[in-house]
Amino acid sequence: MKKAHLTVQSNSEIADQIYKMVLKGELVRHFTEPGQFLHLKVSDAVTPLLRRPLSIADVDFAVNEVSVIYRTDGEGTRLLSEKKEGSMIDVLGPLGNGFPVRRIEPGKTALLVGGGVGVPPLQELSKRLTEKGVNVIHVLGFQSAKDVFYEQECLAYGDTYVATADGTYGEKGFVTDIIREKQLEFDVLLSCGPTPMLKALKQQYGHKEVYLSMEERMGCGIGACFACVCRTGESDTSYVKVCLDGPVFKAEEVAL
Amino acid sequence: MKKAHLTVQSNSEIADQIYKMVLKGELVRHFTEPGQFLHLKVSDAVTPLLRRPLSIADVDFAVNEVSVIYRTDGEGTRLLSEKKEGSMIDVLGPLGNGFPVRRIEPGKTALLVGGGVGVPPLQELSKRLTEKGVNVIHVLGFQSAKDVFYEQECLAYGDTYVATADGTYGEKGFVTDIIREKQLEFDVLLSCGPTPMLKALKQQYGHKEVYLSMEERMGCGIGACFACVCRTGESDTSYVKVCLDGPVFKAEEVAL
Amino acid sequence: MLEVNLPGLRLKNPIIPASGCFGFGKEYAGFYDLSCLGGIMIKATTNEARFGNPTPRVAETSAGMLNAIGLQNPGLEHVLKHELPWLEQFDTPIIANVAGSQVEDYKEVAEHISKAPNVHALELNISCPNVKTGGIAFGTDPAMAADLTKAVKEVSAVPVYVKLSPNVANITEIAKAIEAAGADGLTMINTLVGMRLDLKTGRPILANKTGGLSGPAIKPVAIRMVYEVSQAVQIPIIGMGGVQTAEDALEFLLAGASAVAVGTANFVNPFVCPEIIEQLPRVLRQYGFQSVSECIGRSWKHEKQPAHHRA
Amino acid sequence: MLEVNLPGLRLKNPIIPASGCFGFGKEYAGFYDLSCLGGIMIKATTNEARFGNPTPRVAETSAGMLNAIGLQNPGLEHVLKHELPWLEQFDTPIIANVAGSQVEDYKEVAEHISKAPNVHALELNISCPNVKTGGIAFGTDPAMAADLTKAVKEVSAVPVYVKLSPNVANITEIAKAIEAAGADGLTMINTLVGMRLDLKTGRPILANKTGGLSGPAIKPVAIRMVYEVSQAVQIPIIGMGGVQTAEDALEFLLAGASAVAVGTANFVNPFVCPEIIEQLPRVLRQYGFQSVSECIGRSWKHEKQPAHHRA
Ligand SMILES: Cc1cc2nc3c(=O)[nH]c(=O)nc-3n(C[C@H](O)[C@H](O)[C@H](O)COP(=O)(O)OP(=O)(O)OC[C@H]3O[C@@H](n4cnc5c(N)ncnc54)[C@H](O)[C@@H]3O)c2cc1C
Ligand SMILES: Cc1cc2nc3c(=O)[nH]c(=O)nc-3n(C[C@H](O)[C@H](O)[C@H](O)COP(=O)(O)OP(=O)(O)OC[C@H]3O[C@@H](n4cnc5c(N)ncnc54)[C@H](O)[C@@H]3O)c2cc1C
Ligand SMILES: Cc1cc2nc3c(=O)[nH]c(=O)nc-3n(C[C@H](O)[C@H](O)[C@H](O)COP(=O)(O)O)c2cc1C
Ligand SMILES: Cc1cc2nc3c(=O)[nH]c(=O)nc-3n(C[C@H](O)[C@H](O)[C@H](O)COP(=O)(O)O)c2cc1C
Ligand code: FES
Ligand code: FES
Repeated sequence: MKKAHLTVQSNSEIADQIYKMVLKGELVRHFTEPGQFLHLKVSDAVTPLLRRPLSIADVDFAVNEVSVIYRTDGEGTRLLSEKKEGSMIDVLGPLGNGFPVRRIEPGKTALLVGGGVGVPPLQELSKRLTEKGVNVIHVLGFQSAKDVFYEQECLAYGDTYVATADGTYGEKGFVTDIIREKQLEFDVLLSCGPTPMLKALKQQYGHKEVYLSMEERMGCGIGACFACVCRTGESDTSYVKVCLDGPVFKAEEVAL
Repeated sequence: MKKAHLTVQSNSEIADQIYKMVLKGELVRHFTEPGQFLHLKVSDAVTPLLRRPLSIADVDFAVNEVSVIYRTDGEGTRLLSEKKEGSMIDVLGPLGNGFPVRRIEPGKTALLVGGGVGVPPLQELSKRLTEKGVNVIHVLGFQSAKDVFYEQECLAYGDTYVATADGTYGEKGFVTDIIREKQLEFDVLLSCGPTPMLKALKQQYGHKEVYLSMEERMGCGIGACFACVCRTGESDTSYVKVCLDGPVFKAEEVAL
Repeated sequence: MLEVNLPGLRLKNPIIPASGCFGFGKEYAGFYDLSCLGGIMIKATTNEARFGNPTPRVAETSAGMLNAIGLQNPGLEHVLKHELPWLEQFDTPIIANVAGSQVEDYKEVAEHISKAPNVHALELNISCPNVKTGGIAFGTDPAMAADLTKAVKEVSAVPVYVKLSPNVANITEIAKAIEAAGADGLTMINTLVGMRLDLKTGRPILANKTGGLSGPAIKPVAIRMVYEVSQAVQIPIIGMGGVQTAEDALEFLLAGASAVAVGTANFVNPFVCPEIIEQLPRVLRQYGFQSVSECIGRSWKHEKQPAHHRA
Repeated sequence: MLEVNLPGLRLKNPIIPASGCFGFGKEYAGFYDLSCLGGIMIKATTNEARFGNPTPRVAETSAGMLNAIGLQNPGLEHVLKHELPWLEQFDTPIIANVAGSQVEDYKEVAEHISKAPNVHALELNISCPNVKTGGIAFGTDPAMAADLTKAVKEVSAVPVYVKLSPNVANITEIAKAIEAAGADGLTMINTLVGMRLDLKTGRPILANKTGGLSGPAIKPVAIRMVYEVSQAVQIPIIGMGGVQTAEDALEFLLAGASAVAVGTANFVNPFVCPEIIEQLPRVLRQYGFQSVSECIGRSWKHEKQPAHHRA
């Protein structure tokens, strides 16, 4: 957990309103697990005031570079998309606990399920898992053909299925439809994406070993403000913090 | 009175914390009198929210360029000083009524008195007056040697005296000291600078033909908000608006 | 798609420049044809001409500004003789902002100004934070606010809207008192009381010391108040506070406003009102709405699903 | 130059992280040594553990943010057993923020937490806008605020500061009632009640609907209130609301605060408190001051000329 200014190496649109930005700096050395995130100050002005959380998509320790993939949604991500090569960004990170690569044994099969801008962290995850000898299968869900990205990158590591909600690319339907229809077999499921998707996965595969990366609006990003809590279901007052304890949790740790 | 985006042609420091910025665009054609000002939006963000008024220092109709000279004082002017060549600035202007060059007859002698960042509009004024055959004498007041600018430009048009409050350049003292000590003779006095200076000039030379360019905090810059009023002294409720009726007034029109 | 009908006001669109931020229209008429506006809220008028407070009268703050104009205006007679007749050339209803120090002052201005042919509604300014007497005092006490409303309703020839102050602990209480007193509508919010110090002198920047805070900074406070009050009263609300874009205007409509006034943003961009009017149809459609009236109060009308969820 | 002595609090400098914006210090201890801080206002503590409100709990606004955490905290026992002992390693006084639904709750927490060795003062949170019972209800009624203050003073082993709500028409009235009831100091301001709608759903972004507005947007409101209250009471004020820089801190001192708390800015820059502390001496000197104590209330102490005008 460091605060530093990283240099923008590149920043370009890779799908409809989806940008990839590569950042360089010493801070990269502190990265440990795929699924960790960066908390970025997108502007020096007082508006937007808060930082923006973005998952780390890819790390290259050799050159101290990380990439993030983001959708231009509101003002913050729009400002981010305007950053020029060579400019500096105030970054807090790497934050949180990612996917527990260390706990997945070689030879096992991991099903990686990503939805929309939940897909990015799966790239580094795939890389780490395959390096370790884990077999990976990817299921990626998008709204429409124009939103699809990262299919090629995933194919490099293992089987990859793409679903679009409107059927304009790959299979028509949701990621859960694909898993069922293709009868995909796996030992562990790792997923990142919108909450309804995570919920469906937990419901259908909760008896298995499932890890979910959660999203919640954040204040501090470091555990101090209690903005990003998620109930565990244990007791009335028990909770975890997405920013500090997560964003990746075992499915049974979070009440969805 | 137009709103347009002008292009920054250049922007550089010409004295300690004093910048000169040259702007280009069609809007320049609407300029009529030296002493008019531009109302600039220094940033697209909501902070700083309001525009910043800056006097037009110099106009070149041939290439549609105006220059402004400003001191980096607060946040707005600091942001302005960071504008790069080629960037665009949202400008409202030219606003207000300037010095009445048309009313000053050839052969007469005009004393131009500027204090600090009140000096810039005198440049265009000097140019216009001399073009017309009016003799000009300049008296410029600054805090200190490091603040001095525009002496050379003024010398090109007529005698120029510089006073600094701390005596580190030119004569030590205020502009009024110089006018008295050098026994400067003139038919009309035109001045722009801090209110205490304008007040002293009005007090000492109010019986003559004196024009003063006033400064006041502004909201709209176009006469709608009543932020920038100045009493005329005629009645309890009589006033002029600096942005619309001024910024240049005959000394007797404003109660200082 | 943009029309809204309110007591006294047939608005061709819901966008109205806010009082005090548009003078009497003259300056903006130099930029565009004022007939495009839903209506115009003119500068507060008092019975006698007023100079207002000493300068400096404005100061800037984060995402906002402070003003302490102090109700400067040329007085009732001048407004009736010069400003209102000049505005008759435009095809847009005028909402006359009425101010005073005592109930009698309000009554006098209301009675006369409400008879001007192009004045279609009054806006009682009981919320100006920048004058010593009257103004905000009426706006923070439900009983005083109700009495004033009643008195003005008796003499006004047109519907009366009352402008609420946000500087209160319980705005619905005041709103309900004003509704019960017979007001035809509410306008809200006026400015929050604020101050900024000049570090160089150690003193307040404004000569009046305190001023009214407006601009994007106060929008969340305004939205909250419109949301609460619109559920507590039956009369319509013209919402305002920090509107800069068509999206902001939509947010006010969803919160429960029936029309939207734009204040400070006029200073930043003199074309802001026509630009919002131009953008509004696109923005409505983008969020699944076919008309302004359909949006009003959608944030709390839970029985109906937002349009784009129907499909 | 930076020391300030207040009831119960010998502060090595006037900069204190604000309650709810610093947890119980653990996270920020990962960034710097907390001993550099003037003091620490810990997260509101209630007698029982609370989960708080559903998420989303934060939303962004122009130059500000809304929060509706809802006083989530691990409860008195846990704070006494774990959080406060852990904080003992740092050489800085703790100000314990005390909350509850009823007078009895406040008393219970105050009595026990005030006995912890490193708790040097209490901050009574009578201004939380995000809970249904207690909180802000106490903060908008002078009589209730006074009764609560009295009750807590009776049981507290350390000086009691009361945290004021800005959501009132007359803050000096409440401040005076609290002073008369025996409070040792005031802290102000808590957040303004606000709301933001999500245009896509047409609903409030916050699950709690309304939230508390903090950040630079509210600084002018806070400065105005500190300026007014500091002239109306004799007890010291810890000022807050939108502080991001040493200049902002100076503005609060000049307005009449004796120390300054920093809230939201910690989220933007975790190092903001030590950075302000480092900058403060330079900023004081730049504006002609030799010490913090010399600045306090300068904006209204007209009998004395600001230092740099003496010469
Ligand atoms: C741990 C984590 C990892 C994320 N990783 C990615 C990623 O890799 N790629 C990507 O495109 N998006 C990611 N998101 C979502 C991303 O943070 C939001 O899209 C972004 O903050 C929106 O900012 P904005 O200014 O464009 O939108 P606005 O709506 O203008 O933002 C306003 C406020 O709401 C917050 N906010 C809005 N949407 C979200 C959201 N979905 N989740 C959390 N906060 C939100 C913003 O942070 C900001 O504080 C992640 C979120 C979290 C919590
Ligand atoms: C008609 C006119 C012409 C001017 N011409 C020049 C010029 O040619 N060169 C130059 O350097 N300055 C000029 N000024 C002053 C200039 O406008 C201010 O220095 C500038 O607005 C300060 O902005 P800031 O953001 O740096 O300061 P801040 O103090 O951060 O500004 C905060 C607010 O106060 C206003 N403000 C602050 N100081 C002044 C001031 N002295 N006059 C008016 N408003 C102020 C700003 O416009 C802004 O709204 C002129 C002012 C007026 C009214
Ligand atoms: C310079 C200025 C002058 C104002 N004068 C008046 C006025 O005369 N009467 C009135 O009812 N409101 C007045 N207001 C308040 C606005 O009409 C509006 O309620 C407030 O500014 C909030 O809207 P905004 O954030 O869009 O500016 C004034 C506001 C400003 C900024
Ligand atoms: C996320 C968040 C949580 C807060 N929690 C508390 C709290 O528990 N107790 C309290 O008295 N104030 C709480 N506050 C209010 C702050 O202490 C402070 O009064 C307010 O935010 C204004 O200061 P700022 O603008 O510097 O944030 C909270 C504020 C925020 C933003
Ligand atoms: S974002 Fe502050 S605790 Fe998680
Ligand atoms: S600045 Fe608005 S009237 Fe002059």
